[in-house]
Order: sequence, then C-alpha cells, then structure tokens
Amino acid sequence: MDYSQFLMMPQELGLLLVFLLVFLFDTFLPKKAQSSLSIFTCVVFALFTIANVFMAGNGTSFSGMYEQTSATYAMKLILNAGMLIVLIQATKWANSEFVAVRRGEFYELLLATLLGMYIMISARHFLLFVIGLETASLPLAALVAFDKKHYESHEAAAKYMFTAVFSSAIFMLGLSFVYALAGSLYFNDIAVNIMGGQSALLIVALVFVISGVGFKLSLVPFHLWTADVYQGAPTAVTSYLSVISKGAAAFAFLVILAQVFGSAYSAAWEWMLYAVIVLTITVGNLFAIRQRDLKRFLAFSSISQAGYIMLGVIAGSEVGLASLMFYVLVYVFSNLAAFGVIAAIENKTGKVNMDDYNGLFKTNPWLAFSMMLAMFSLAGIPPFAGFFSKFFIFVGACHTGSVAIYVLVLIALINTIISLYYYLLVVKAMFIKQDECVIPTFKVACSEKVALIITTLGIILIGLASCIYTYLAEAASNSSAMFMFIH
Amino acid sequence: MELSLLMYLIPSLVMFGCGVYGFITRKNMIAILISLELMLNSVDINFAVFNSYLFPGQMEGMFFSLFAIAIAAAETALALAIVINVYRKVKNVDIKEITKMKF
Amino acid sequence: MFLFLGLMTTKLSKKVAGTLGTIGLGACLVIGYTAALTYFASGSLEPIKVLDTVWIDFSQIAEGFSINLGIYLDPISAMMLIVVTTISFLVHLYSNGYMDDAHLIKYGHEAEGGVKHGFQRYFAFLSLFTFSMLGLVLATNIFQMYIFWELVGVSSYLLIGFYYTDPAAIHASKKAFITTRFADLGFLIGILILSYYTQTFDFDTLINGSSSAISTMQGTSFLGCSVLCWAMTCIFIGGAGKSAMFPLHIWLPDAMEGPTPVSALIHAATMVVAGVYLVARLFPLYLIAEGSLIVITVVGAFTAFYAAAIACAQTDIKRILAFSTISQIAFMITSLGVARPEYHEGVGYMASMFHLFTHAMFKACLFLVAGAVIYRVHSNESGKMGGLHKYMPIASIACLVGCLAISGIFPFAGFFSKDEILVAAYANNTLWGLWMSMVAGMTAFYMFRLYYLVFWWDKPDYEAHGHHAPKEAPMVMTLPLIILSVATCVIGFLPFSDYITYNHEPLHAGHDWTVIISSTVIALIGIGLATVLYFKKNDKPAKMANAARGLWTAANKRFYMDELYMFITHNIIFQTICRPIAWFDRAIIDGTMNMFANITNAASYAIRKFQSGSIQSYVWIYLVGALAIAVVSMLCLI
Amino acid sequence: MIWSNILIYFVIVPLLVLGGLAFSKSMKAIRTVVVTGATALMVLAAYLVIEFLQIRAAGVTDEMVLTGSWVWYAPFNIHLALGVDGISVVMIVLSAFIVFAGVFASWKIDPLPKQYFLWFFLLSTGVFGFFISIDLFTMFMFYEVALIPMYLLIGVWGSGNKNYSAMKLTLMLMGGSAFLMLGLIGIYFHSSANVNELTMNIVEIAQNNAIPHSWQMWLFPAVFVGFGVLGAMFPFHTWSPDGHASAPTAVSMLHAGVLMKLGGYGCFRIAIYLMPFAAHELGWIFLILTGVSVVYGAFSACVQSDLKYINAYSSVSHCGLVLFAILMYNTTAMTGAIMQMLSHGLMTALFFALIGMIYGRTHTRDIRKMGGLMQIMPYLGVCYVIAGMASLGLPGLSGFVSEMTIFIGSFQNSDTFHRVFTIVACSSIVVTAVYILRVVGKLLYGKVQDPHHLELTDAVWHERFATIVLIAAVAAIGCFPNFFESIIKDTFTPGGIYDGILATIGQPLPWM
Amino acid sequence: MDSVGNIIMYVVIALAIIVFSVLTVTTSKILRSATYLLFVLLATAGIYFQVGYEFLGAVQIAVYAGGILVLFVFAILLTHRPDAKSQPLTSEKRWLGLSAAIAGVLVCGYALIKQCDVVSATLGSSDVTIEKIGQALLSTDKFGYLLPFEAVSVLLLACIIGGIVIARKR
Repeated sequence: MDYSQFLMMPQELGLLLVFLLVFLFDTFLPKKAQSSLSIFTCVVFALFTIANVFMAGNGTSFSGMYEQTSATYAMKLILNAGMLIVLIQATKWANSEFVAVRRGEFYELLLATLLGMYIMISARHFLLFVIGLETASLPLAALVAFDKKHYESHEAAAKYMFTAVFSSAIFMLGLSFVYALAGSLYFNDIAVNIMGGQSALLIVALVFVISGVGFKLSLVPFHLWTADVYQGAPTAVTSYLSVISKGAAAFAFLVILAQVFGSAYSAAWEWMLYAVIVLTITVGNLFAIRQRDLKRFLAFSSISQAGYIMLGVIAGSEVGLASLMFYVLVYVFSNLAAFGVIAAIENKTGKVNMDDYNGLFKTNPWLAFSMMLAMFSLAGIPPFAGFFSKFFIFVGACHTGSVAIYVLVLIALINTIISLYYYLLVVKAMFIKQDECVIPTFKVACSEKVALIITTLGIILIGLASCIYTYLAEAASNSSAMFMFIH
Repeated sequence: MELSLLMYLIPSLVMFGCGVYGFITRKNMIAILISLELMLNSVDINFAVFNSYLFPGQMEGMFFSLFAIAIAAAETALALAIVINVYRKVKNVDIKEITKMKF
Repeated sequence: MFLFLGLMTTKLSKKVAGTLGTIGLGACLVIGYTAALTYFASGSLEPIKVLDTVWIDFSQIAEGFSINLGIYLDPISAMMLIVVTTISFLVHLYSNGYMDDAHLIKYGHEAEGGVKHGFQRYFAFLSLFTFSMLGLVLATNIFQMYIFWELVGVSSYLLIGFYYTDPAAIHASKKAFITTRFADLGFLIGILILSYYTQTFDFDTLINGSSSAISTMQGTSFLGCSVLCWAMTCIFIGGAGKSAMFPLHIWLPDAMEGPTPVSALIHAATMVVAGVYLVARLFPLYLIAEGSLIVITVVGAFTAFYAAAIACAQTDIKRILAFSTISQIAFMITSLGVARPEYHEGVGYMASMFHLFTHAMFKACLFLVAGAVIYRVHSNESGKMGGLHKYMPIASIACLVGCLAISGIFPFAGFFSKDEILVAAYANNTLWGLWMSMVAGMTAFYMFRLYYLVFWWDKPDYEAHGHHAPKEAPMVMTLPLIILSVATCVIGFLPFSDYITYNHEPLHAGHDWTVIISSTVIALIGIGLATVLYFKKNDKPAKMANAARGLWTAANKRFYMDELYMFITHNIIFQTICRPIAWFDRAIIDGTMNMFANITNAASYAIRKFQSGSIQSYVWIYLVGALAIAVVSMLCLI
Repeated sequence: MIWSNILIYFVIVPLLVLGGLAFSKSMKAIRTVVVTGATALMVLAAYLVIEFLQIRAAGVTDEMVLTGSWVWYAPFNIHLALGVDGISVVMIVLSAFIVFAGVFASWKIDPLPKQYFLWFFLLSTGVFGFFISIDLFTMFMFYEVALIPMYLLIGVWGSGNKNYSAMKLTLMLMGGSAFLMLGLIGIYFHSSANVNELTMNIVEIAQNNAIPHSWQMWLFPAVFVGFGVLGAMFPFHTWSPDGHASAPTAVSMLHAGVLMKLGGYGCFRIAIYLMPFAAHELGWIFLILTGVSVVYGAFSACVQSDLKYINAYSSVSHCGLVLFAILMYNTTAMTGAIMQMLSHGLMTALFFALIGMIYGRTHTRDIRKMGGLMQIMPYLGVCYVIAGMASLGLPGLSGFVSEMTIFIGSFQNSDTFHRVFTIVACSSIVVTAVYILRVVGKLLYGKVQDPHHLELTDAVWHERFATIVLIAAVAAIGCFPNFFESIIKDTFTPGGIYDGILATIGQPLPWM
Repeated sequence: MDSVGNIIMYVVIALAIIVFSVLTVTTSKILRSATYLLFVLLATAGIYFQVGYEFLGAVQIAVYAGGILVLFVFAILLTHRPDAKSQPLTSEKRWLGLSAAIAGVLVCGYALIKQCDVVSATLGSSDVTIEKIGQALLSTDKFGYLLPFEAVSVLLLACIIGGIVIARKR
C-alpha cells in the first residue's frame, strides 16, 4: 500500500481541497459571512485554477487505474476555465432571495460533479470510470431541481434522474459484457484482451457503453432528456450541464474509444458512429429550428454541437484530440456567453423566450452584442473562435482520409447552414425586429458583466491567438500513446 | 447435470427485461424506480457470475457489483427524494405529471 | 493632322453651345479638307497610316495581334472624310436655326429652365456622332471600325431619342439601337472568325499580308461554305444592319422621329452608308469570298426595289425620304455586289463610292429641305402641306435640285453616279441591270411625287389652324440648303474614277451611252408619271390607290415588316422566352431553394413527436435505438 | 517583419476604422473616420499599383510579389501568407474604389450609422483580406468574414422583404462555402506528395501539383460550386435578385461590385489553378452552366419591373460571363474575365448607387410607376444612361473592353463546342441592349408618371461625388484598357504556376 | 457435476427471480410490487451465495433488502393516496414495453449465446475470503480498489448533500 500515489493526482486533490474549504465555510461560518460565500468560492477556485498551471505531470498511478497525461491535464484546465466562468456567472443567481439559503450546497454540488468529471477523464479502470460518471451526474440531478419555485425544475430533475439511472443501468450491462470478454476492467487489459476480436457480444457491449457516455454527451438517440432538462433547470445549471459536463463526456468518449475499443476497431463501428453523428447533428438542428424558448433552443443546438464534437472523436488521432479539446474550449466560451446573456436577462425579467428578445439591441446593446458574438461563434463564423474550432475539427476528421468521412463532413457542413439559420433567428430577433422590446434597459450585475467580458474576449481572441491551439496540439501529440491501438 | 453460466444468465436477463418493461409501462414513478432496481440488480448478477465462472482467479466482477450496489443505493435515495419533491409540488406521483415540457 | 483625334475627343467631352460646336466643326472641316486634298494631291493612292497606337494588346495570342487606334488614309477614307465633315458642318450650321428655343418648347420635353440644357445636349450628341463617324471612316483596323461603329450607333440612339418625352421617339430610338445591335452581333462574329484565322485586325495585313491565312479560311469548310464566306457574310450582316438593308431596315423609317437635321446627317448622309463603306473597305476579301458578294447583290437589289415600292405609298415626307435612302443605299450595296475586276475593271466599286458621295450631298439637301418645311409647317404629313413653293421658294428650288439629282437627270450629281452603277450592274448580269433601271425609274416617280405633294398639289388653309403662314426659314438654315444644292449640281463632274478604285489604280472605262440614255429616259418617264398624277390636286391618285387597294395598303404599311418584327420580339421573344425564363427562375429555381427550406421545416415538424415529453418513450427510443445500432453493426460484421 | 509588408495595411486600415468608429459619438465624427479610412485605402491601392508596376518593371517575374509569410497555426501549416499578382492588384484597386464610392453613397444612412459603417468596414476587411491572401485558410476566413455582415446590413438597413432576402442570401452563400470548406480541406490533404509537408499556400500547392486526379474530380466541383454560388452561377444565383433588391444602396454596391468578384476570383485562383486536370475534364459542364447564366440572366432581366431586380439579373448575366471566360482556359479570355470583373464591379456599383439615389427620392423601384425622370433629375438620368451604356458595352466605357477581350479570347478555342458557346454568349450583348434600353426608356424618358415626382431634386454633392468617382473609373478602363490588361496579363507569364491549366488549351474535351 | 441440492437450490432461485420479477412489474398494487422486489433481491443474494460470494450476498441483503427497500416502502407510504385510481394499462404502452424488453433480451441473449466460451463455462473454484476482500479494497496495487473506494465516498457525500438540498422545504 502506497498512499503517496494520491500525490500523482494533484488536480483532483486540489479540487477536493476547494470542495472541503467551501463545505467548511458553508457549515461553520456565521450567517452573516455566508453572503460572501460566492466570492469566496470564485476566488478559491480561481486560485486553484491558477495553481493548476503548476500541477502538470504525466504518468499513471494506482497500477494503471489512473492516468494523467498532458491531454487530460489540458482538458481539466479547459474545464476549470469553464467552471470559473460558470461560478462567476452564477453569483448573482446564487445570491438571489430564493437560492441564497442553499447557496453553499449549490457550490458544493458543482465542485463535486467537477471532481467526478476529473475522475472520469483520468480513469483508466471502468469501476473508477463509473464512479466518476455517477459523481458527475447524480448530484447534477439535485442541482437541476434547485429552482424550487418552478415546477419545471422538478420535472426536469425527475426526467434527468430517471433517464440517467436507466442509462447507467444500460451502461453497466454493457460493462458486464465487456468484463465477460476481457476479464478485467483496466482499460489496457481490455484493449489487449479483445485485440482484433470481432464478436456480437463485443458489439453489443460497445453500443451499450457508447450509449452510456453518449447519454451524457446527448448523442441521438440518447439525447431526448437534454431539451427538457436544459429548459427546466436553473440557467446556471443549464450552462454548466451544456458545456462542462458535455466537454468532459466528449473527452471520456474519445478515451474509451481509443484506449479500450481501439484495438478491436472495425468498419462496422465506423458506420455506426457515422450514423450516430449524422443523426445527432441533423436531429439537433431540425429540432432547434422551431424552438422559441432560448434555453430549449440552446439545448438542441448543443445536441448538434455534440455531433460536431464527435467528429473529433472519430478522427482517432492526435489531430482529432487536439481539435476536440479546442472545440470544447471554444464551445465553453461561446455557449457560456449565450447563457450569460440569457441568465442576466432571466434574473432581471424572467424572460427566456426568443420573442421577448425582439429589439433587444435598442434597449441593451451590449447584451445583444455579446449574444450575437456567441451565436456567430456557435455558427462558426469567422473571425470568431467558432470558425476556427469548426474548421479544425473538420480537418481533424478528414485526417483519416477516407471518402466516407468526406461525405460525413459534407453532411456536417450542410448542417451548419441549418444551424446558421437558427442562430441567425436570434440575431434577427435582437437586431432586425423593430418591435418595442419588452425587456427594459437595465444594468447588468457586476459579476455577470465580468463573466460576459471574459467570454466575449474569449470568443474573439481564442481563434486569433494561435498559441492556444498550438498548446493543445502539443499536449495531444504528447499523449499520442492513447492512440497506440488505432495506429 | 452441470449448472452452466447460461443458467445464471437467463434469470438475470429476464430480470433485466422485466426492468425495462416495467420502466416503460408503469405509471407510478416509484414503480418505475423499482423497475430500475431490477435492471441494476441484473447487472450485478452478471458481474458476479461472469467473475466466478469465467475469471475465478480474481475479484474484479465482484468488486464491481459491490460498488454498484453502493451506487445504486445512492441513486435510489436521490431519485426517491426527487419523486417526493415532485409529489410535494403536484400531490401525485403519476409519471404523466412530468410530461409538461415537450417538443 | 495628328491632332485630329485629340481635337475630336475634346469636343466629345464638352457641353458645347451651338456656335461653339459649329465653330469646332468648322475647324474639323478645314482640317478634314486639308487632309483629304493633301492626300489626293499627293498623287499616290497608296494608303497612309498616320497614327496607329496599340489600344489592347493580344500579343499572347499571336505576335502583333492587337487592337489599335489610329488614322488611316486612303482614297475612300479621304472621300468619306470630306463627306462627313461637310455634311456635319452644314448640319451644325443648320441646327443652330432649327433647334431654336421655340422649337424645343414646342416639343415640350424640357421642364422650364431646362431648354438651354437640351440645346447643349443636342450639340454634344451631334459632336459625339461626328467624332465617332470620323473614327469609323479613319479606322486602321476592323476592330477600330467596330468600336466606332458601336459609338455611332449609340449617338444615333441618343439623337433619335432626343425628344425623350415622346413615346414614339423613345420607341424608335430603342428599335434603331437594338436592330443595329443585332446586326453588330453578326459583325462581331465575323470579326471573331476572321481574326481567329488571320490573327490580325489590321486592314493592310488583312488585305495584303495574310494570304496564307485567307486561303486556309477558304479551304476550311463549315456547313457547305468556306469559313471566309461565312465570316464575310457575317460582317456584311453588320453592314446591312447599319445601312438598313432588308430585313434589318425597319429601324430607319422610325428613326425619322429624331430631329430632322439629325436625320439628314446620320440617317441619310453618313452613318447609314457605313455598311457600304465597310464592304468597300474589305472589298478585296469579298472578292475572294464570292459567295458573300452574291448575297450582297441579292440583298441590295431586293432592298432597292422593296424600299422604292414602299416609298411610293408613304405620306410622311420624312418617311418617304427614309425609304428613298434605303433604296439608294441598296443601290450602292448592289453596285459593290456586282463589281468584279473583270467587268470594266471593277467599276461597281467606284460607282458605289461615287454614289455614296453624291447621295450624301443631295439626300442631305433633301432632308434639310424637309426640315425647313417641317420647321414652318409643324408637321411631317404631306397631306398638311402643298403649294409651298410660293411661301418657301429657296426650299422649293433646293428640293427640285435634289429630286432631279436622285432621279439621275443630267447634269446633277446623281446622274453620274447612278449611271456608273447601272453600267456595273449590266456588266455583271443584264438581269441586274434591268432590275436596277426599273428601281431607278420608281425613284424618279416617288421623289417627284414628294416634291409635288409638298410644293404644289393644293394649298391648304394654313391660317385656319391658328398657325402663321409658312415663310422661308432663317438664314442659317437656308445657307446650307444653297450650298448643298450647288454642290449637287457640280460634284457630278468630279473625276472619281481617277482616284477611287479598289486597287488604287485609276479606272479607264468610258461612259456607256446606251445605259446613259436608257436610264435618263426611264427617269423622265417616272417624273412624267408623277407630274401627271400629283402636280395639281386631283383624284387620280386616290382612284389608283383604290384600284389596287391591297397593294397600296401593304406598301403603306411597309409590307407589314414592322408588325412582323413586333410579333417576333414581343410575342415570341418576350412572351415565350423572357417571361417563361423569368417565371422559371422564380418558380422553379428559386422554388427549389425555398423547397429545401420548406422540407427542412416540415421535417422539423414531423419529427417533433419523438420529443413527446414522456421519459418512458425517451428510454424506449434510447434502448431501441441502441439495439438497432447494435443489430445493424452485427449484420455488417456478418 | 509583418508591418513592413504593404499588403497587411489593407486589412489594418479597415480594422482601424472599426476601432475609430467604436469611439465616434457624433455623425460628423463617424463621417470623418470613414472618409479617412476609405481615402487611406484608395491611397494605399494607388501606392500598391505603383509599387507593383515598379517591381514588374524591375524584371521580377514571380507569380506573386510583395509576398510575406508568417506562421499562424503551425500544426496545420497555416500561415498568414500574403502576396499579390496583377489580378489581385486590380481587384484591390476595384475594392478600394467601391468602398470609397460606397461611403459617399451611404452618406445619410439611417438609422444607426455607426453600426452600419462598422459592418460595412468589417465586410471590406474581409474583401481586402481575401485578395491579399495566398493561404487557403486565411483566404477562406476572410471570405466568410466578408459574407456574414451582409446579413445584418440587409436585415437592418434593407428594404422590402428584407428578412427573407437576407436569410436566403446568407444561407445560400454559406451553403456554397460549406462545399468550399470541404474542397479546401480536401486540397489541403493532398497539397503535397509528402504527408509531412502539407501546405495551405496556394503557390506551393500549385507548384507541387500533387492532388491526385481522382480527387481533383471531386474537389474541383466542390470548390467551383462553392465560389460559383457567390459568383451567381446558374442555378445558384437566386439569392442575387432578392438580396440585391432588399439591400441598402452601398451594400448592393459592395456586394455586386466586390463580393461577387470574390466568387470569380476564387474559381480562378483556387478551383482552376490548383486542379488543372479536373478543370479540363469537368470545365465543360460549368461552361454550359455559365453560358446558360449569361443568356438566362439577360433574358430574365428583360421582363423585370423592379430596377434592382433588373440589375441583379444583369449581374447574373455579367458575372456568368466572368466564369464563362475563366473556363475558356486561355490567357486572353482570362484576362478578359478579370477585366470584366473590374468593369462589372464598377458599373454595377454605379448602377446600384444610382438606383439607391432614385429610390431614395421616389420611394419606389417599380419602373412602371416612374417615368420622365430625366426631366426631374437630369444628373442622375445622365449617369444612369452612362451606366447603362457601360453595361451594354459601349466602346470607351469598361464593359466593351472586357467583353471584347473575352470574346476574342474565347474564340481562340478552336472546337465547335467552345465556339458555339462563345457565340451564344456574344448574343447576350443584344439582349443586354434590349433590357437596358427598356429600362432607360421607361424610367428616364417619356412623360412623368407621378406628379409628385416633379417636386424631387437632383443629386447632392456627396451623391455626385460617388458617381463621378465610379464613372471616371469606368471611363478610364474603357479608354485605356491596355494599362489594366498589361497588369493582369503579367500573371500568366509562361513557366509559372499557371502552366498546368494553360497546357490544356487546345486539348480535346473529354467526350470528344 | 453439481450436487442435486445445488440444482434444486438453483431452480428455486431462478424460478423465484423470474416469477417475482414479472410480478413486480405487472402487479397493479405498488406496495405489492415493492414486496415482490424484496423477494427478487433476496433471490439475487441467493445467487451470490451459490457462486461463492458470501460477502457480496450479505451486502446485497443488508444494503438492498435492508436499506433501499425500506426507503421504497417509506416513499410509497408517503405518496400513497388510497383514493387514487390507477388507470388500466393501455395496450400501446404495453406493446412498447414488451417490444423493448423482448428486443433487448433477444439481442443480449443472442450475443451471449454466440460467445461459446461464455455459455459453456463452468463454475471455477474461487476462494474469496473476507480478508482478501479487505486487502484488495485498500490496496493500491493492481486489482486494488483504494481509489474507487475513496472516490465512491465523494459520490456518497455529494449524494447526501444533494438529497438534503432536494428534501429541504426551501
């Protein structure tokens, strides 16, 4: 027994420390001091994020159960960045009258789920992975139900919970089959044991495993919970769900595909994944067209974005990995900008309908501007970051060079037109519709403003500053061992 | 007569099927949760019997079952809390109550 | 001499007031005369390239292949130089009187205060035209000719449509431009074919230097004819359009909607003969492509007759003159068509140019007379005129001179030139000779019909309509008439055959007395007939018209050619091509694009049921979806 | 150093204008900023021409001059690679002109002038960036930068059915760019025979000439259609009538004048020169389409009653001619194509400017409701006639020069197929005359249809200024074409990257 | 060759699982459903005992039967309303449920049967003592589960907090 191995996972320990600090603050400090909990959390988390820079390290611990590579490290950094923005954004909401009593729990749960995601990303053993996955999803149900005023919040939580448990049951069933085939739950062992094997059981196992992770990533046909939950959950939680949770799941997905099932790779799977990607992008887009509720709208948009993220997964290469991480990073900023605006307006007026945004530019030009940038970035319009991430993810996908993947990319590209259509609908509502705006001019809270500035700057700069992608590409190529079974 | 692995898998699979059936058909949310328990339970059986039949030398499957039980407990607790929460809001645990958001 | 183009260019950009324009043109006149006379006096008839600058370079296609701009002097261009500058100068002069304020206001096309502007505009256009026409005649290469060809077309358009508030004028200008544009398409294609084989546009090279390319063209056959033949015919189509040959003549009569001096300048003397000039310019090539010469002859001969026949039945004096112009140009064209080196050393070529020259003088004269009359009577209709010889004696005499000239009565200019044409026609084929003689007789008839109807016939009651009694036009208008009349009397004696020949060698042919006498007799018969019918008011013409009602109406309606064109353009092209295309564009192409959007929307609506809100259906889809994927993958594997 | 390259300033100046606009408060300040910016661009463009001529005069025969390359995204070998040849130089000059005139044409834009000019200059950033780049990625990026502001410019400041038009335009153009992006990615992955030396630099790609023929056959249509949509190629042109009809004046100018040229330029620079094999094999299909475009657009224009629709269809026809000439694959026709881009850009801009000014006064664009405007606003009338004359190919104005160069060049292809299509394209000059004269006749001549129009005024100084600039440019090209043509033609010096495509001249078509 | 007792045991357990599973999801009374679930859970523990995982079986009984089921019963009693009529099951819904369940079982069963080594395997001799379990649970070596053990504690803590948040009135 060598407990020093825990020191190999400094990021998790750090996060646990943050969690504990917040927990203690919440539990033991007097009522009066409670109101500063938000700031405290933000600051501590920001410090932790900065400290993360010094926590880079490579290597496995717990005999291969846990692995830290430069890619996982980078991914955790991205999640941290997103988390920080979410925390800042949520400050206003967390301090609002109805939520303030449960402020501490809110932060604790958020941090706990983030820890789950860390575990998920770094886990190289399915048991640990399942625990990470559940840690990342179960407390979220509680967060979804946070808005006790609104019935939708409860409905969303129930839906989330039931489907999540169902999904995890299916996932674990798949795992049991994997176990039957490989006799171990260590990723490396499985990969070695199933190498080159092609059996019906393996396919069923793979599909079930994919469905479990795909559920988190909301791939079609495992996506149906997404819209309802996003719509019902408090906006802060929705934004968290849509970016952080999704980003971690995407990375985990890539890890599982490459490191576990990469050794038994076959054309049959390829088609399966292609079908899922095409469906995800298309269905997400088709549903998004009709939505008027902005949160629901962004839910469907995020489904189709998940499809694009998957393009980086199927690339199965360092380029794909780098593109995926970059895509997630950009997506974090873009989507959080959008949610930031929505949250700001919702906190003030309670309006989330697209029709309420008509003429927003006249009353709140800066909010409209941020929203527009977010929409453009999500649609992949240069010079905003979304363009770069989309381009790179396509390049990453095409890296494999088969004709089929070009067709897939073409379908994805055609879908970008549909997505552009509905993103432009929002822009249209804000800028072009000349109606009298129902949202009055108001002053955005300081915390929200900070978050919006960060995200807007991110949208503009992440693409233009090539160093970020270069860094991720380097991290990816340092982690090329991930793909040893594919190449 | 030898009790082969299949003999144990059949009840497990049936249990799983029942769980699925129950999930889809039951109207009471708690009944749905009960169905979910069936599914989770069947997975545990799978792990255990795979372990003992196929890989008797180690305990991976058994441990997975062990942890799965713990996780299932947590899930159930949380799910029940949510159900009760819904009940408090609408005085009902009918699954129809949570179909407001759609399309 | 080198300043020529530059001078013209400055004229183009100025909004010249009338006098300034006239003075400028006077300067041109002087320069033009100096140039031409110097050239003729030099004794050598070899062409001179005064200026030749590269405008667009195509040296990547072939060495020396370029579009140049320059000045090219040879006998015919020098002659044209004289014609253009003379007529243009006189018309400028005349316009100073014609386009006075009262006239402009009568046409009411300017809002108050805009009158002066219209006057300037008129002179600007006129100068633009003169510039373009000079550029055309002095072109060093076929492409330069095309360039200025287009420019004269545009100036013609602008001038015809000068009264732009008048729908008829607008319509006429459009018609003129589009018809000639259509013809120019032929010209362009001809140029393209020609230039592809010869890799040059230059006249000199085309005619002398590229015999091998030309023989290649002759050797290459396309749809039964040699490529050269096609090319030359296409080029002739261009010329036919400008020169209003049948069936592209329809624009010219309508073009009379423009101010009368413009008609005199453009639509009688200069621009319309550009087609003749073009054929003459490329005559050596036409000689090689004999097929196209036959086309030219047939078209020319038919048009001559056709236009003459229509002219007999028109009542609008300008229309009569217009058809007469068509007919006379057809004479020139025919003359070129029948010219062959073996017959009298190609006298037809000389005759054509000669006729061009004389026709310019007397037709301009006739138009200016018509202008003077219209200026005073305020109408184009011959029915509203009559007996004007008392009121406008000078105009009357000028008109008589013009009519005699066009009829071919000695010693007026037309006699000499028409005579040569007939000689050429007889020399080629007696049939052509007889045909052309007949047309010459008709010419005499309708011209005198016009003369009598305007100046004799009956005297309507001018005061009755509240107008003043007509009187002689002002001096600026009569002076050109006198000059032109005098010119008409004397220019016939110019020794054309010494200078203007297709091979730059003086001609040695004498006069053919049989032709001279016969043509004079025919002309006299025509005049006599006209005198009998129209000298005094009587009902014989009406009776005759009634006797051949169908023919009369057909001729009066110009044999329904305009209706045919209207039918083709409006009903066929607009209704069956443009509208369907426009509809197709909106409904099918655009519809398809919209359909994509609609399909997307419909699909979006159709699949919304999957999102039913019930988690039980969610998990059903979840599980069945997963199983389906698994099954399909398994099937793939097996 | 990147700042020592003059080309980069074509992007920086508009960006500075954006910055300046952000801090401008009053209308006066806005105008000062935009006029300064537009003038600076003009000056830069003039300087560029001089510089370019000097370089060429010094005997430099490189395909691209003033090149510079700075690594941007190393993992994909993406550079910020700049460079111009004669074609880009004239396109830059064109853009500078249109932007300059556009600023004056939108002098009194209302509402939100600041935002309007922000988007306007963002668009021009894209345009200039596209023309100065020789890196596929940056080209594509700038291309899209130029596209998207259109949506808001039309949507907010447009007229008529603007929502629909703006959406349609944006979606169709982005649809095109979807194909384009695929094509570019395909090109990138086959840009070099060596997998480790993949490049985005078009000069290098052309030199490597490593794209397998089988791939070219797929990538060429993708790229060509992608750019063809923007070049209003039949049957992907339908955004153009609606879009132009709804766009505000200066946006129509910029869009028809410059943006549509991006399409032609892209087809030319990327589709054809990077994939000569497929260009030759498949060119005839597109030749048919563009040939159809030419006559089709012209015929459609004949029966329209909205001024902008007429002009939009006319643009379809003229831009069709651009692509048509490019597909002729010979130096003269291609030179003509570039000239046609230049000429069409200027004269369409002029047209749209005038239509905008007329619309601004009469508040209708229906020619049936107008008439006799020549009496009321002679200045605009005369300008309109000049624009019309340029459009129908009057010698001395730009249209003639370019069309003739195209026709002469096209006719050098000696097979019947090309000949027939050349003649078909030639015939468009007649149809063009028909619709131009029709609209001139109805709009400017004749009786005044609406008595209210009698009270309208003629152009004011900024409008006059905008039109004079454009007319001067149109006339300059028309009178001194050889100056421009020689700049363009330098590009096709033998031995350069264009040999691949030029070698296909005269080879029989695939099915012959 | 298994002993007869074992086989009888097996038959009883298997039958109990199948019958009570079906009853659990078909009975219309929710409390009965919970009761049948208890039997299923106990039978499952029986399987664990049969394959030699006594500890697992004990945990199963303690946690599932003893803990979770009590929760269920509490919840049922909390939410039970005697007056609530349960609507009859629609045939559409039943068909949906049956199709999904049967399809799932068939696909999994087919995949398992195809895998011959899985089907034909016999029970190996495993010696799972509490000591070994304890060692493994706190080991950091291969097949040591210290990290999951710690991680699951975080999960449980988070779930507790979550449960509190949800259950609190405000």
